[in-house]
Amino acid sequence: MKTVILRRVTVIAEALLEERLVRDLRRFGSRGHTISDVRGQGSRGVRASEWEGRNVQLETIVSPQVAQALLEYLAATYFEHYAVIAYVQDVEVVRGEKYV
Amino acid sequence: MKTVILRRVTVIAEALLEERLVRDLRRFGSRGHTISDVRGQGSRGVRASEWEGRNVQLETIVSPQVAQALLEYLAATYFEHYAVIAYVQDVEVVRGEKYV
Amino acid sequence: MKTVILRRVTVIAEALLEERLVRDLRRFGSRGHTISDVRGQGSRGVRASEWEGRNVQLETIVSPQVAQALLEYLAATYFEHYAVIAYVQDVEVVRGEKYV
Amino acid sequence: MDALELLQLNLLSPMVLAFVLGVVAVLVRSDLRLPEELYTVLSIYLLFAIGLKGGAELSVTPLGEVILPALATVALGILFPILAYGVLRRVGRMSVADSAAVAAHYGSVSAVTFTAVITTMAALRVPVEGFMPALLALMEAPAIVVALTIARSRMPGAAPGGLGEVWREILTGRSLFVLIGGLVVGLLSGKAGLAQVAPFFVEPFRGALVLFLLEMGTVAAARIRDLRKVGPFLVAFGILTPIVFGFVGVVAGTLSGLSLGGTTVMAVMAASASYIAAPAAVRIALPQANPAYYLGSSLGVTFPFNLSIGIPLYYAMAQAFQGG
Amino acid sequence: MDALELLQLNLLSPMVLAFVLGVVAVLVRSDLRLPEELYTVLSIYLLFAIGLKGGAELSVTPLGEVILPALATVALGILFPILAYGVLRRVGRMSVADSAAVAAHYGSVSAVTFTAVITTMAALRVPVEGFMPALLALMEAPAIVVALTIARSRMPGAAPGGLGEVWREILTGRSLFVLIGGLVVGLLSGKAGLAQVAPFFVEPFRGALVLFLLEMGTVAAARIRDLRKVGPFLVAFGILTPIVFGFVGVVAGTLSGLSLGGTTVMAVMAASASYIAAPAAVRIALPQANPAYYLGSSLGVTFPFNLSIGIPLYYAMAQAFQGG
Amino acid sequence: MDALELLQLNLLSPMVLAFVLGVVAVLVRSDLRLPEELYTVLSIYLLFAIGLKGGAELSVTPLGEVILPALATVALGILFPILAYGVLRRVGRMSVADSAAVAAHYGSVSAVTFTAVITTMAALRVPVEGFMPALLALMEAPAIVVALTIARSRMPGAAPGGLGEVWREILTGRSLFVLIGGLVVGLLSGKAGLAQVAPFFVEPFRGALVLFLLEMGTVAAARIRDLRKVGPFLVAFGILTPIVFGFVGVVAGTLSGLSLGGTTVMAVMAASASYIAAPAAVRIALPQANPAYYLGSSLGVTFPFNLSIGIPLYYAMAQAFQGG
Ligand SMILES: Nc1ncnc2c1ncn2[C@@H]1O[C@H](COP(=O)(O)O)[C@@H](O)[C@H]1O
Ligand SMILES: Nc1ncnc2c1ncn2[C@@H]1O[C@H](COP(=O)(O)O)[C@@H](O)[C@H]1O
Ligand SMILES: Nc1ncnc2c1ncn2[C@@H]1O[C@H](COP(=O)(O)O)[C@@H](O)[C@H]1O
Ligand code: NA
Ligand code: NA
Ligand code: NA
Repeated sequence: MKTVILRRVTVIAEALLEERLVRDLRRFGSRGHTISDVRGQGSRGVRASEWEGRNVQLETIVSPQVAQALLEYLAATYFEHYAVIAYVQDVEVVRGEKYV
Repeated sequence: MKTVILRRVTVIAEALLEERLVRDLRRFGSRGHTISDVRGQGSRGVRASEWEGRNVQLETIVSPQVAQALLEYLAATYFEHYAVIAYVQDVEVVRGEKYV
Repeated sequence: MKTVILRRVTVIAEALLEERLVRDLRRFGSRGHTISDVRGQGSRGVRASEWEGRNVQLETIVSPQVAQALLEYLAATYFEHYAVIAYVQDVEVVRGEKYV
Repeated sequence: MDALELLQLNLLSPMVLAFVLGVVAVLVRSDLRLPEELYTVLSIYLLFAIGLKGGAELSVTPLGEVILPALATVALGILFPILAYGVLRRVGRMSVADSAAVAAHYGSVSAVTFTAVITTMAALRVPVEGFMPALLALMEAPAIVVALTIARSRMPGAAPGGLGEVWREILTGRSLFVLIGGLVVGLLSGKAGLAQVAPFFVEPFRGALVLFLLEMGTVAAARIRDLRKVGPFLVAFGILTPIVFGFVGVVAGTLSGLSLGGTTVMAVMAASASYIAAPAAVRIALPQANPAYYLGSSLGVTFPFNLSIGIPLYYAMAQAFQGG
Repeated sequence: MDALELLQLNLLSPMVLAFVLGVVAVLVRSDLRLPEELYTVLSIYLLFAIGLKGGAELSVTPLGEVILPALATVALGILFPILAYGVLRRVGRMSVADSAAVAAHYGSVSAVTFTAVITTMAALRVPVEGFMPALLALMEAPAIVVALTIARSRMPGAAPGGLGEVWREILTGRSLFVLIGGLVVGLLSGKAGLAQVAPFFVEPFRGALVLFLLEMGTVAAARIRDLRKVGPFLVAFGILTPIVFGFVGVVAGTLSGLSLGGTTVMAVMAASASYIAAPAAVRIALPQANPAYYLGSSLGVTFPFNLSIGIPLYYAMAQAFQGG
Repeated sequence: MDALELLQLNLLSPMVLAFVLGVVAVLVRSDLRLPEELYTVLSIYLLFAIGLKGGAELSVTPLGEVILPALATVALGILFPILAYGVLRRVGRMSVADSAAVAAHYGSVSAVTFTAVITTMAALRVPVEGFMPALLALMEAPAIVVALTIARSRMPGAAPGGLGEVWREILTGRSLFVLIGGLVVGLLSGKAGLAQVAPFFVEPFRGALVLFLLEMGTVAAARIRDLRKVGPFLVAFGILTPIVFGFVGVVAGTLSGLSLGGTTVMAVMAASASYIAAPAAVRIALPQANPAYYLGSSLGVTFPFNLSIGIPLYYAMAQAFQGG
């Protein structure tokens, strides 16, 4: 089975930002994403959405270029004021053409 | 601590397929799996389970051989008609013998 | 964008242990974590929390040293009697300093 | 009360208005997201409550009264998918898989539409045979099996699994299981048993239905964007079929001896399209079929039509037919 | 009944006790975790029920009766954030962003506190104008917009998005949408419609509120540790502001012709601080503001104060003022 | 009504039938999955409601009436785990950890079984002392602590943490916390407070219990496959222990002056095995013990036994004993 190596970008953010982040993902060329409801703690003790309980974890599989651009944008836009982290990993996918 | 490198196969699929996919996993030699309820968007705009809301994300840690066989089977069986994606990553586990 | 390579430790455990595991994570130097509710099957057929349904999946991004120490501790403390698995992967993060 | 008054009354009922509110929530992109768990819980609650009441009623009904309506119900459940398949395939020129899939939905029945008509009849103080929930249970499965059998015979090899699996899937599916379960519990524990749980399962019922329809509105609205994919033929099909099937239901109900209320409910069952049992079975057994078609038409067109205009219409039909 | 008796009665009501129980659960680190879904469902239920009743009442109210109180409500919603901003900025020496953020919360209104006072008035058999929920809806948005406008004019370029987005955010936000939706449904379906769903939306209402306040207690308790960050100024602000605003509410209510009950409710609306609509809007439009300040003061100080002491206090004020 | 009629009545009650329906759902692999959130919410609702009623009742009960039954309850809670441990270890030849774990469960009490007998007594119109929920709260903890102390003394070093942590775990555990919380709220707000929330916490109670038992059925059924692992000894133990303990409960209830209803409830408490507080505490404090044993026997054998046959049996015992 021929697999292709792509990048999986994971974003963990306060739930309030979900809709906005999805728009960002699309705009930067992501062709799909998967979201799960999570909870977490980080450096920011308190935030508006905390008492509504949840963070969201967005994952999108994209090309390295898209991953790079996305990460830069997220860092510049959200990292200062919002509870957001993001990281990247390599993944091997089947039928890589549907992601790029 | 001695760790072993194994493969983590992630399958994201419409919730309707959960039971079937679990059976498949077992049949191909997976010794365990973890499922979370997620939601997502991809190339297929609409599907039967969409209005019931959820996808499921199945993860199983298996040997490279099992991962390979599983991926081929999933691609051949589900990719055409169902909303399913699958990918693989390396993971380092402790006490690798319990997974193979 | 400068990224740093760190370690993502994933722990999947019966829900009963959540609070204890979070304390462990902190004690070993994790600066944050993300938890999701999952369900699963493994080698242990039955456990006390099973009928309450859920496992939890904890993820924490830490330095390689912390990851190593954490893994050893978890294996020694929980693997025998509790339904717990743990594994590690590399991740590339932006602004790596907040995790160590 | 004449037909127009009835229509107005129905359109301004809390049920219909809550549904509209749910639709509006999606259209204005409100963040009103009712948790899925509520949807699950309410649908189990409503079906179990319906079953419970039906079962308690059945426990005091002579079997003879039920037999004719039951036969009529099964007959419609076999007839409707065949008719619908023919129209979809011939007139609509849809593929075998898509025709069978849509036919399965329109031959089967929508439990929520059923619940809505029961509530409407109660509000109008029109008595309804207590055993109607048993007929609801009878009507759910046959059409799906018939439609899938048609597909199977026309496209050999294409559909995975046997019909046995389809039957199993439908019978153990949540909606039919809870409904039949409620019927059995009601039958065995009788009216005395029902009385014990009435403050939970009977009295708050209508209000719970309103909350459920609020959520249904958000669900159905998500189907409205399918309408473009669905195309004008299926939209027309989604409005004309319930009218025709509803009329057949009026005739069948009357002939099998049902009262005005029972006949109206039978008509609504005939007119309604499944969107719980059928989609799940079809998606498994006929993955080639496009869900946009069967969900778009049943949930995006026929359900709102029946809820708002259909119910008063079938009632007026039944009045006219039984009066004449 | 004199003020002290009333206070005692209120402190020993199931509502307040359930809230305290929730706080205790967090303090002793009990694993009492009510699912978030319950929180969502109950808040939608309570708001929709409040709206429904208000709408049904509104359907039989002459418009003339509502106009003066409505104008008063909007006036307070514009005045309060300006006052609060001034105090926070001058006296409290807080940053522009934090001052505006807190001002938005205290100018707006807490639907749960509203619900609590409605329930208390009902328990005391004090009649309340049926249209008060409409005023609740009117008071939610203006203060948030005014406060954000102040921030925007003082720190140009710092706040992303336009005011249009803020309005959209507030109007389509869950709480206001459901409240207005309930009002419209109640208005259109009238008292007859309400009667149909009363066993679900009216009678169990107080009990559902008790369960909700149990959960609110756990939520508010999590804010108590913010109090250290919040500092003595904001704690004092969180107690004095509701007293002052509550008194203004008593005056405004009386002058606009409301009854004793209506005036008390108006005072509670004035005194209460938003913690659903405002935080969401502020977090989006003013991310520089520290949530510990606005949530710590509104949820950690003002909400418990109003629930326990405030409601009887404003009632006593209204009695004194209207009696004199 | 004689014992057989009573048994039949009980077996055909909506409660028992709903439980059976849940079991059937698992056996036929229906996709009837009630959300876990519902389980959590309903168990909190039921416990809080039980506590509320008990507390309101307690507020008008002379303390003297409660003391003897309370002492009897604590005595049983200490005696039972010691007895059970002896039998399991000697007769059953189980390991120290497993014996202590199972003993903890059978010495403690099942709140749902308690709820079921309260409901049954109400349906039979047999009056029950209002303070029984207080006894329920008293019986939950001691047995667990006694059993874990036995384990600790027999296997030094093997069990982590101190007994203090176990006490804390039990007292702050959801079930006991909500029950005691409800008692306190009921005690403080009294009968007037209860009346306010009765349409939510009292009247729909039985129906909510039925829904809960539907879910319990699916949970218990999942334990049925444990029965093979559990073996014939534990199955026998799971049936004989409740009969013996139930009889001891009848004696203790009668001697401490309880009425027929109160004695039956006491017997059911004695006979029932915990499966909420005990498993959580045991899993943390005694991880060596095999959950298949303690959950399989308490949830897979004893709970269904008590629900179906036990309750009428203990009632018959109490009648015979008090009549003679
Ligand atoms: N080191 C970490 N590992 C995993 N998740 C983290 C980590 N730090 C932060 N998070 C997640 O990111 C969210 C925001 O983090 P922060 O902005 O640091 O408060 C937290 O609520 C966690 O869910
Ligand atoms: N590029 C992607 N990254 C992450 N998840 C995806 C991606 N594409 C699809 N998915 C997930 O896979 C599901 C099915 O995808 P599809 O078959 O493309 O509709 C979607 O609902 C998403 O949950
Ligand atoms: N091979 C595996 N792949 C993924 N998750 C696993 C695997 N084995 C076990 N798990 C998860 O770890 C939990 C405990 O496993 P166990 O201790 O083997 O019963 C299971 O309930 C699963 O959620
Ligand atoms: Na039909
Ligand atoms: Na205010
Ligand atoms: Na016991």
